[in-house]
Amino acid sequence: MHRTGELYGQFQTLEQQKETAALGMWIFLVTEVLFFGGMFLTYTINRHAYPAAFGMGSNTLDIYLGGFNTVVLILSSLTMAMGVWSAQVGKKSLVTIFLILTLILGGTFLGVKVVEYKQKFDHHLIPGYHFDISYCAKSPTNCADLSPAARETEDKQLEEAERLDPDLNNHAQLYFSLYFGMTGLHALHMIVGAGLLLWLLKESVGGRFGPAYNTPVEIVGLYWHFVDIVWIYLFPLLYLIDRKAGR
Amino acid sequence: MPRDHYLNATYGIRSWLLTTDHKRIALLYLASVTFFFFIGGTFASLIRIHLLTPNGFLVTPEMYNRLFTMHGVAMVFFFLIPSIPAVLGNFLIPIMIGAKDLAFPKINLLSWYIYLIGGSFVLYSFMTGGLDTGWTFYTPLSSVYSNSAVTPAVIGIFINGFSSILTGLNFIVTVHTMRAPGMTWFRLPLFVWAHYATSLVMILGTPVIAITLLLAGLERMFHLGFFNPALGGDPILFQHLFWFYSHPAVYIMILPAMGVISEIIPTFARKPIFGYSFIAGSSIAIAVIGFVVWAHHMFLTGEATYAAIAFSFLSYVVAIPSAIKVFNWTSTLYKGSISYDTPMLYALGFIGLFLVGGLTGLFLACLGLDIHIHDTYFVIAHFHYIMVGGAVMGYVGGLHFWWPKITGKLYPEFLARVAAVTLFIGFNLTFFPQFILGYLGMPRRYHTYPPEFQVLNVMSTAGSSILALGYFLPMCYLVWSMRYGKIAGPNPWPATGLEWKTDSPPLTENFHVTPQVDWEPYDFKNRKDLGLEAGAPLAPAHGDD
Amino acid sequence: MQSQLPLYPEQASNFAPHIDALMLFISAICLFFAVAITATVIFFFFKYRRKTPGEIGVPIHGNAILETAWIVVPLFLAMGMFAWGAVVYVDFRNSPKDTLDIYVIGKQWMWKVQQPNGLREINELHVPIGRNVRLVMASEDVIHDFFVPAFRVKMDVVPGHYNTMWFRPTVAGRYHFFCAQYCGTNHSVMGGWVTVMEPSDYAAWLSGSSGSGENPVVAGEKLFVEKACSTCHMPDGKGRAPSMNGVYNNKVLLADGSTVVADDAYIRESILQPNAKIVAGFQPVMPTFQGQLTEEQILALTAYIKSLQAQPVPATGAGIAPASGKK
Amino acid sequence: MSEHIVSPKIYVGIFAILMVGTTLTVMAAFHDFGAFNIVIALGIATIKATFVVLYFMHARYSPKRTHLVIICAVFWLAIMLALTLTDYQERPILGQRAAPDAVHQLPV
Repeated sequence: MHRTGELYGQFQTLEQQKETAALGMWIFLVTEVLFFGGMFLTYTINRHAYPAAFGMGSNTLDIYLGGFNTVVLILSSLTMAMGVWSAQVGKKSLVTIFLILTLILGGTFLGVKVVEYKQKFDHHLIPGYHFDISYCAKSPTNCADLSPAARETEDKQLEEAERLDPDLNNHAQLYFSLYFGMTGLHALHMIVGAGLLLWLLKESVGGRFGPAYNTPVEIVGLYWHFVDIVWIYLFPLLYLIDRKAGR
Repeated sequence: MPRDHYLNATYGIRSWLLTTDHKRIALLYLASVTFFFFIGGTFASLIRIHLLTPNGFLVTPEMYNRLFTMHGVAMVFFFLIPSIPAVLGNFLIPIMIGAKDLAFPKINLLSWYIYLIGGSFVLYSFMTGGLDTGWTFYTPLSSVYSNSAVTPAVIGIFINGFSSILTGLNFIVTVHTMRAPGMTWFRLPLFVWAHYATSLVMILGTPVIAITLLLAGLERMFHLGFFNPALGGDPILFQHLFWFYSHPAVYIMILPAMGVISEIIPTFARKPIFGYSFIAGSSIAIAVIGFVVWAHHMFLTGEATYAAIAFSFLSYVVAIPSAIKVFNWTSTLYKGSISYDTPMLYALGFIGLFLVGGLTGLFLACLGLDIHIHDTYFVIAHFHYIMVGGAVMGYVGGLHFWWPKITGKLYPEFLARVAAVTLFIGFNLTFFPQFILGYLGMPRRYHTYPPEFQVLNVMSTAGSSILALGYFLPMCYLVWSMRYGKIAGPNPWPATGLEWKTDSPPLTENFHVTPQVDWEPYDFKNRKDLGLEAGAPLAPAHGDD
Repeated sequence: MQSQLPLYPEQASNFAPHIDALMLFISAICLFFAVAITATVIFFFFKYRRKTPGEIGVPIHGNAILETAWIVVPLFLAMGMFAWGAVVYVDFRNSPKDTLDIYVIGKQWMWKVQQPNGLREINELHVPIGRNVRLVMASEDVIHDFFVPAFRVKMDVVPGHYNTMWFRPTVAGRYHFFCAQYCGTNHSVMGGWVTVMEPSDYAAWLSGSSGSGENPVVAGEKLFVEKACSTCHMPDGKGRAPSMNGVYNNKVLLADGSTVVADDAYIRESILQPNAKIVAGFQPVMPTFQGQLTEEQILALTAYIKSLQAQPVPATGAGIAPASGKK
Repeated sequence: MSEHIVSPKIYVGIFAILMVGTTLTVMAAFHDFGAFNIVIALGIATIKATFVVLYFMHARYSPKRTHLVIICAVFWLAIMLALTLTDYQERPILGQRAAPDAVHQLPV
């Protein structure tokens, strides 16, 4: 296909091209909704069946890190939206700055995620043959990163959950399978988004995006906000299942 | 033949493998789905030969289970789903709406590569241990108990899903934003309507099968428990997720074929299609209602009775739009000027076979009757009538109909008619006995069977050899015609669509100038440019200008 | 091999005539439409064949009345099929009260059957004519499906759940049964024979060969003591757990105020996940028996508890709910 | 489609709303509302998501077609969740699954 300036050959006008690209991204996001939807369904049914195991599993997550990440991601959505605005009004250097900010915030999110994953790995909470929900209770020395107070509450919860759910280990494993499945898939989307941001950044440094042509910024923005929305649901569903006793 | 067209625009293997021309991508797809069709077809022949005797003389049970599983996987995911949309749809939709290409040509090419990668994984699984879970991958058999190469197959189908999603996405966006001036929604060919509906199913359903198979694959690889009751999971949940896609996927296969038939019938009856808006609307209705019937595959899993009743009811509702189409096609023939060209033979064959397939769907949707015929050969016969009798007849018929447009050459008419009739007869001989087998109680996926079922099985195998011939024949003469066929000219039938207003084969840009549409679809009466008038001598239809 | 080609299998249960009638009803409607449409297509095909090369058809665009007709009429017919089918299905899914319960366990690739008196069969099932037989089915591995074509019944056998199905045999004879849900390598040989006998023959057969298997009630009673259930579930209701007397198929009042019927599934759950539903007035002290009992042992315990149905119910500490709920 | 430019003030306002929503979610999670904890959490999440879609993603200023696409996504997700759950209302999963007879025994 030949290409004149920013217009691809199959289109008649830039307007048509932009509309088409936006519609394409929206429809792609629909498929993403259903993609995550399958996991949400699995989550719903299992959480309903095994409330104790899910509450117990959820309480092992660090609510501060989760909350921090929520703020970071929403902030990155704001900077992304500001990036789009800067392109629309023609402040080309601002575009670059906002894209860099978004990228940094996205990177922060992923970094925190790595810290969280690492801790779960150390605590034998990665689903598979070595999964053991009572690992920390059994060998506290290996979970030295938990404060004694935190460990004590965890042990108490574990005891209670085991009383309520005799097959706790398997059911907690289901929770963690879903936790890693859902957050992992979300993180994968973040990584893809970060890649797209890098590409935007490269183009933006070249001064490509302005009032006349900003479709890519807008499209990547849509994607980035969608990833944000997924997290808006994941945070309460995974971190806040059973915090009501003030845990 | 025109001097410049998409086939000779550029040369060399690179110009094909890196093309973004929707027509060339369609041909790439044509080659690859044909490849999978022959793989799947070979498995099918082996299955039928094996079932000649009750005691299973040809292959071991392990091998037999692999044969029917791989037949299903190759045919469903790598032939039927991409066949009409990715070949004919890809080739025709931009031309039919007067566009230069699809909205996202590079994504179109990407979808073909994704298909190839997915296909390679599946072929790898076939060659390294095969696959013996049934194409439905029911857990915990697939995720825990099977000893075959499930993981690569699941990965392959997961990857292939994205090919389907991207194709659907491309079509929907294209239909929305790329239509030529004057091409309003209700001037769109019904083929485009059908593909629009198909694309809806593709984008809304495919992600769910992708995530489901991903979960099943992860479960198998890492000893997780989503669907394994021993670890607290629920095998029935897998079936819900699986059929949420796989039932609508049936409509991915049949809707495009219905679109093809809706093009062929008015062309060869030379009159407007009866009830255009009803046919268009019923395509959308099928796509939407098709999403709320999936649990009729699960009536006997211990499904909640109320849920079963609701799903049975909805399954009957989804039969109505299909009935509308059949009635409208039949009525289109009334007072037509019907010719006996090959595509028309396929279209009429389609109506007959789809009728049987659709009506036997009513048996299976019936809760009481499903108790007996569920998971028997009745089901096999039913869905082969839809899939092979419907979708494949539509595909082969469509290939004949647009072959002159794709290649610029005509196929040998007589041989083609012989092949069409052979297919029809062979098909009925193969699959009709299976309805009776099913009602007699022969369960599906059986390597051996009680001797009282032998007569019908022999009939079925005999029919399948005729059927095989019916597929082999077009394969030969179509390839032959690419070189030796008569020159077709832009509009050999003649037909009314925009695709017939351009050269055969078309230019890379499809049209010399952007077309302006000022006629209604399937209107023969007011289209002087077609050169048709009662009594007037016709420009030679199969001419060689 | 049969000399002639039958179109349907023998009718040997109460469901068979119903389902065959349903089949005929739907077939008749479908045949009518199939023939009518095919005949019309063929008639038009020849009647309106192209006479001159340039001829075009009469431009008819549609007809609203016709369209309405062929939406409404098939819809009504379809609703007829749906309604009749639903009636048969609901009947099939809800077994009558006094059934002869036979336990069926599917595993790759055989069927284990246990008669009420404990007699075990493999890939064989004996049932008497005229009794409502209920199969209580469990799987030890993957999903199977118990299918008796002559009875026109089948039901998936799903691991982790009980599925039940019922039928009333009507004609003596031997009939095939199959596994209808693909279950792996030897799926096609996972079947056997159902023998339908006169009730007197059935009784004789049961007693004649009952020495070979232990009566599940006896086995259950033994287990009840062996696994120390009897130390808490004392018959007089004075133990730490409710008495089992009369509890089977009765309502049980739970700690959260709701009631539940103590059927096979509830008993199974209470053994495997004792704390999922706590009976009102008791502490959740029972350990789980998950993994410690085979499916057969659970069935035996259930049979034993069932046998206590007629035992006197103690005034306090009973498992069954008092006539008026306390809450 | 004439481009509508959303002012940064609105963006910052939306951000503030999202922050308030997040805080409310966390606070609500530490109180016992019984079955309503999950309803509140999802309710707030949905409100937040709606703001993101409408303003950050400019859906409010987009053509009707975009609205249709969004409605489709929500609708199909609802179909999948709701219709699957109809099956689970009567039959809890796994070990807890009641026998089919339970249909008659459900409290009406």
